[in-house]
Amino acid sequence: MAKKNHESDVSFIRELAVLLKEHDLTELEVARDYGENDNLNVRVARQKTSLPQQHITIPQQPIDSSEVAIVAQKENKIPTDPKNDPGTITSPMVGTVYLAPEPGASDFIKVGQSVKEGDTLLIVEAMKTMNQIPSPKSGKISRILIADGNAVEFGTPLLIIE
Amino acid sequence: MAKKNHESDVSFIRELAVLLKEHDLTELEVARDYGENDNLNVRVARQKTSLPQQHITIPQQPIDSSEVAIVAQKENKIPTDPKNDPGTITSPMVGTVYLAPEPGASDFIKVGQSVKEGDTLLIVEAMKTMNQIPSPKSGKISRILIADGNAVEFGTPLLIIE
Amino acid sequence: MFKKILIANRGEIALRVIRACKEMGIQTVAVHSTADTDAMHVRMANESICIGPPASARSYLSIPAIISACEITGAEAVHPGYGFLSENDNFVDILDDHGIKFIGPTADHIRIMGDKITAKDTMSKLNVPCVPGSVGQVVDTSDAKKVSEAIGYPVIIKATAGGGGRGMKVANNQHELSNAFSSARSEAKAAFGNDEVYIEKYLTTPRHIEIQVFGDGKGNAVHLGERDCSLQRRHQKILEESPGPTITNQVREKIGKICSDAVASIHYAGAGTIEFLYENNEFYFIEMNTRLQVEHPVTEAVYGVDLVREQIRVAAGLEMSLKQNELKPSGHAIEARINAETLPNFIPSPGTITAFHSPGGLGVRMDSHLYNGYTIPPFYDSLIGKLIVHGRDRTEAIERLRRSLDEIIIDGIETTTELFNLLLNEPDIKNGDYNIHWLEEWLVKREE
Amino acid sequence: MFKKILIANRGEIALRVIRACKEMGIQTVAVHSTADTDAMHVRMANESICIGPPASARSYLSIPAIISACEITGAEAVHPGYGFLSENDNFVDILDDHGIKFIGPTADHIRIMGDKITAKDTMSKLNVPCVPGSVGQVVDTSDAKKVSEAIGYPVIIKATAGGGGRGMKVANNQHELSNAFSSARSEAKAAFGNDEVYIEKYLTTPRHIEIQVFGDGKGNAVHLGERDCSLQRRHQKILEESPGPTITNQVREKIGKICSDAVASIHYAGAGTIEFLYENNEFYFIEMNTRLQVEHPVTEAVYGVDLVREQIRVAAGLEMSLKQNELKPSGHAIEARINAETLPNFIPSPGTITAFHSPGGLGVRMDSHLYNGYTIPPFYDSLIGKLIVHGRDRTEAIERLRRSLDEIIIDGIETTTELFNLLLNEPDIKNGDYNIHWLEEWLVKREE
Repeated sequence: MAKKNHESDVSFIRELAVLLKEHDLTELEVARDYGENDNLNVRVARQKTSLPQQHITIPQQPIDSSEVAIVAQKENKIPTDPKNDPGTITSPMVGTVYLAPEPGASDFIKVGQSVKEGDTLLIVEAMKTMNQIPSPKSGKISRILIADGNAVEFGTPLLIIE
Repeated sequence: MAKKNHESDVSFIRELAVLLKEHDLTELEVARDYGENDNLNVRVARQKTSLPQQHITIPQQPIDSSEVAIVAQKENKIPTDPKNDPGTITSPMVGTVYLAPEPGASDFIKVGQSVKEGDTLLIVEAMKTMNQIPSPKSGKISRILIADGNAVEFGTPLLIIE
Repeated sequence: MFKKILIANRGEIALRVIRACKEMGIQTVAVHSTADTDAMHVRMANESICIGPPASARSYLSIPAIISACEITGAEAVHPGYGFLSENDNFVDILDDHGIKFIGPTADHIRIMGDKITAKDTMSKLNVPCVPGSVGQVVDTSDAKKVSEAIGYPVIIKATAGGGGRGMKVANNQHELSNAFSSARSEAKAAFGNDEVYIEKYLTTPRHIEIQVFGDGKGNAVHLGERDCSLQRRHQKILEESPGPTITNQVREKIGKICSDAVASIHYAGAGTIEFLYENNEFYFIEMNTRLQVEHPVTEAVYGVDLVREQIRVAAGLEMSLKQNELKPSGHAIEARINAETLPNFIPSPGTITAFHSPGGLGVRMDSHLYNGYTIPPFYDSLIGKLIVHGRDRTEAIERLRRSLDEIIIDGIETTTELFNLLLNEPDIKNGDYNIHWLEEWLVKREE
Repeated sequence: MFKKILIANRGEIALRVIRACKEMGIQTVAVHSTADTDAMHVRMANESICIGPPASARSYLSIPAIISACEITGAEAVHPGYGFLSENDNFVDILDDHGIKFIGPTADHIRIMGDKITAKDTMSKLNVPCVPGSVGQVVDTSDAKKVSEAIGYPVIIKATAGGGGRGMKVANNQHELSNAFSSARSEAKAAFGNDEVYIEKYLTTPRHIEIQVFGDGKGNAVHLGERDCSLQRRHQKILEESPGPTITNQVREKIGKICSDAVASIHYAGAGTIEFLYENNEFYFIEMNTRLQVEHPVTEAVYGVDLVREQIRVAAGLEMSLKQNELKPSGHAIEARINAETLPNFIPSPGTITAFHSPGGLGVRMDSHLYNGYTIPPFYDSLIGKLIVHGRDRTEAIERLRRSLDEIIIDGIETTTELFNLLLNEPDIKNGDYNIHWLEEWLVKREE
């Protein structure tokens, strides 16, 4: 009985250790009651080490052009992190995004719309050149993550195709 | 029964130790209640290290005088760490140790000898002054940690009285 | 040249001296208290000796412990840094008795300059301009009134044995005098066990200007211009610069020559600083510090010299390598003293450094004994680093200070780094328009 | 003055430029690849833009990406640093087309100096001493023999389009010539797709001496003395110093004036370096680098100037603040390039920095983008820091380099720091007695 407990305890703790490492945590505290009143208390801590991003002073000057808002503040503009979504289409270049082929025209795509591989999704303007961005796959547009006229970096999530 | 528990406990702890090392942890705390209300408390910690001692280059030049060997290398000269022994008498000053009242005389103390509080144990010479170091308590000399003529720092362990 | 020097100090100045010794091929001995076992100066020295418990009185101020450490390591000379035993004439006498060289002036020079009245008398005879005041101590109120009327109000009553602002009282007019006089005396008695006081003209908005001098002990001396150290809080300097924003070349040459002539004529040896109050284009001698100053790197930057190397050279009997006609100030330097203190009240903040990153690049010098993981003990001075910048002119130096302050990372404790960011945004600081009261007034204003 | 500058580079040089911009009150835009998201230049800039994947060709060398980054951030000027697009005339043309200022010389000057034959012709006409050699390319063996006999053996055959040592062959005499000639051609063809070669006198034990010049683009130029960069491994400089150990004031003034006159007469704008081989007191032009050099801090230390600030000033149309009669060298400076490489074979050692501690104190400048916890990506140059020391003379600089090398802590990766400790113990290095072959010969000797 004790032996068996040990084994399962050790394997439980091992999993905690793996969690700790995987998620770069510094501390994990678990209180587990087995039996009638199952009870689990967990404390998870993660300590910033050495030189965390926020310690370097980046004097974020107010950026005057609304175009570049995304550059500095993209985390704030995007509701949840789309980087992990497998359907996310990212910008293949630095530039300015246009959702429509020309001013006044209707957008290439809308949320909920189905697209086929090769369909133009939007335009990224770079060096005065309008680069049509084709859909890499067929599917349905589930989210559009940028607004018309936004500046985008290489790798900025543009939209999600399910 | 107790014996058996010990064995399994030791193996449990050994496994924890392995876990600690494997996963680069710095702390692991487990409280395990067996019985009716099985209970397991675990705290796992992993600390990033910054600038460990050994990384600062201390160019240890060979020290020419044998007198000062203890200054730089005391760890090597003392068999086990006497700092933790409650009976250790440490040097109250920087200076040179003499075990005998004068050259050619016999030493104040020997290993195995009993001393009374206030008995002179040895002399520390500082600024040409011979400072007789009295025993702070009565007991038996169990170890002498320095040799005649050794240089000592403040706090250098001199001898152990049991 | 010495083969081995013992550094009777800790912190950044011990590190400063060790660096100079390493560059000169001299072996170093660090002494330390039990609280400083892991300190940087201990790590950087060739040898180290624990000399006592944390309390300075029983370690860094313990003359027997330090002499004894010299004897067992065979150190031929002692560099005292600043503070601790650096201006202790008794220490110098004892070192002399033991045949160990003190890297600094003679015990006599320390004694003369350590007594405020003797110092002023000496300087006055050497043509150094002094604050008008009483000749020697003032014993009673009627005497005090006579003196005060002669030199003109406001006046300040100071303890002969004083320092650090204790035992000092200002009287703006005759009516305030007798109260000020008696309270200065009783404060002096309480603080120093000595109620001797003297009276001086009180300057209302002076700057603190000090002249760096250096003598070879044989009758030759040079000056290395001035430092403006007017930004002070409770008589503690916070930021120093050279050249002084209001000092012209002509003024510098004149007062500089007075100072170097004075120390030359008394055969002063080594580095010294003659401190003045400066108001309405007049200098008034305050005191002479017979040692290296905290802010010496400002002068080193502007004059391109190594003052510690020079101290060691002269102490070893070599010729002074500084020549007045080769000492030309170049550009502008500023030092910001970074303390382990919590703003706004400057409460000491000892603790463990969880992250440390030094600023770098052109014109930036960082003198600090910090390292990642170091624990600042609570027993000593809160100075943890000096950031010294040098630029071609004052504006460039200010901008360089600003950008390098931005680069510093000291985590785990509170520091005064942010204070300098605030100061550099003040028009008065940008314009160099400040005096010895400016910082305290500014701090009060900020609290309101 | 520019309000915002984009830095089209990474690593220590991007940081160097950002520091200068901050000191001038100019906003900065960092560009970076996905591998450099956590890089110091990204953290220190006011804004940052990810311009592409790790491969330089698609990020730091991608002209469309960088132009586009300028457009969306509104950067008015681009500082190219060194390497990458710093000597790409096409990039400069495109920036011109987009109304963005390139902080550097004109596209034409880059083009002229980028082609070895045109560069030599140009310099030769401007009285800059050149290596005797063929007039233009040499097409066949008989032509090669004629040229070689005229200038005297040994000779070297080089690819017109070459660089980095490829397509270079030495012939010590007539018998070796035809083999060397044909193998140089085929190597040139393979390496550069162009088999044009030319022939020059081969110097056996020259030093690499380069002259720092600076022009205002309007016909004025100055020189800032020389750097001796003879310590090279595979044409990569390892340690640079100024003044050159063998260069007298007279020699400096003479070659300096030739160089500043040359760049003045072509209306060169900004920083440039004219590289020479130096043997038997004669200079032989190698090439002109139309950009900031890695080793520029050595010159900054000796002349007390900020070359990056000056580049930005001149690019913005301001007057050059450097004046020849005010540029006096002072003291001696040495730079040690610290690479993330494993000795003895200089194999790149990327990885995560587990501890980083910068050296400090008097006369020490550290230019490094490292920080504690930073991961050096494997995609780029292995230069991770430059340690520059300045002393009153060469001996002081060497001792300062030695002690500051001791203070550096870079853990988690292998670095070349130890190499310099070994070098500083070599009598030849102490005496300044080395040439461009010294280091490679020394490395071979050590392996035996």
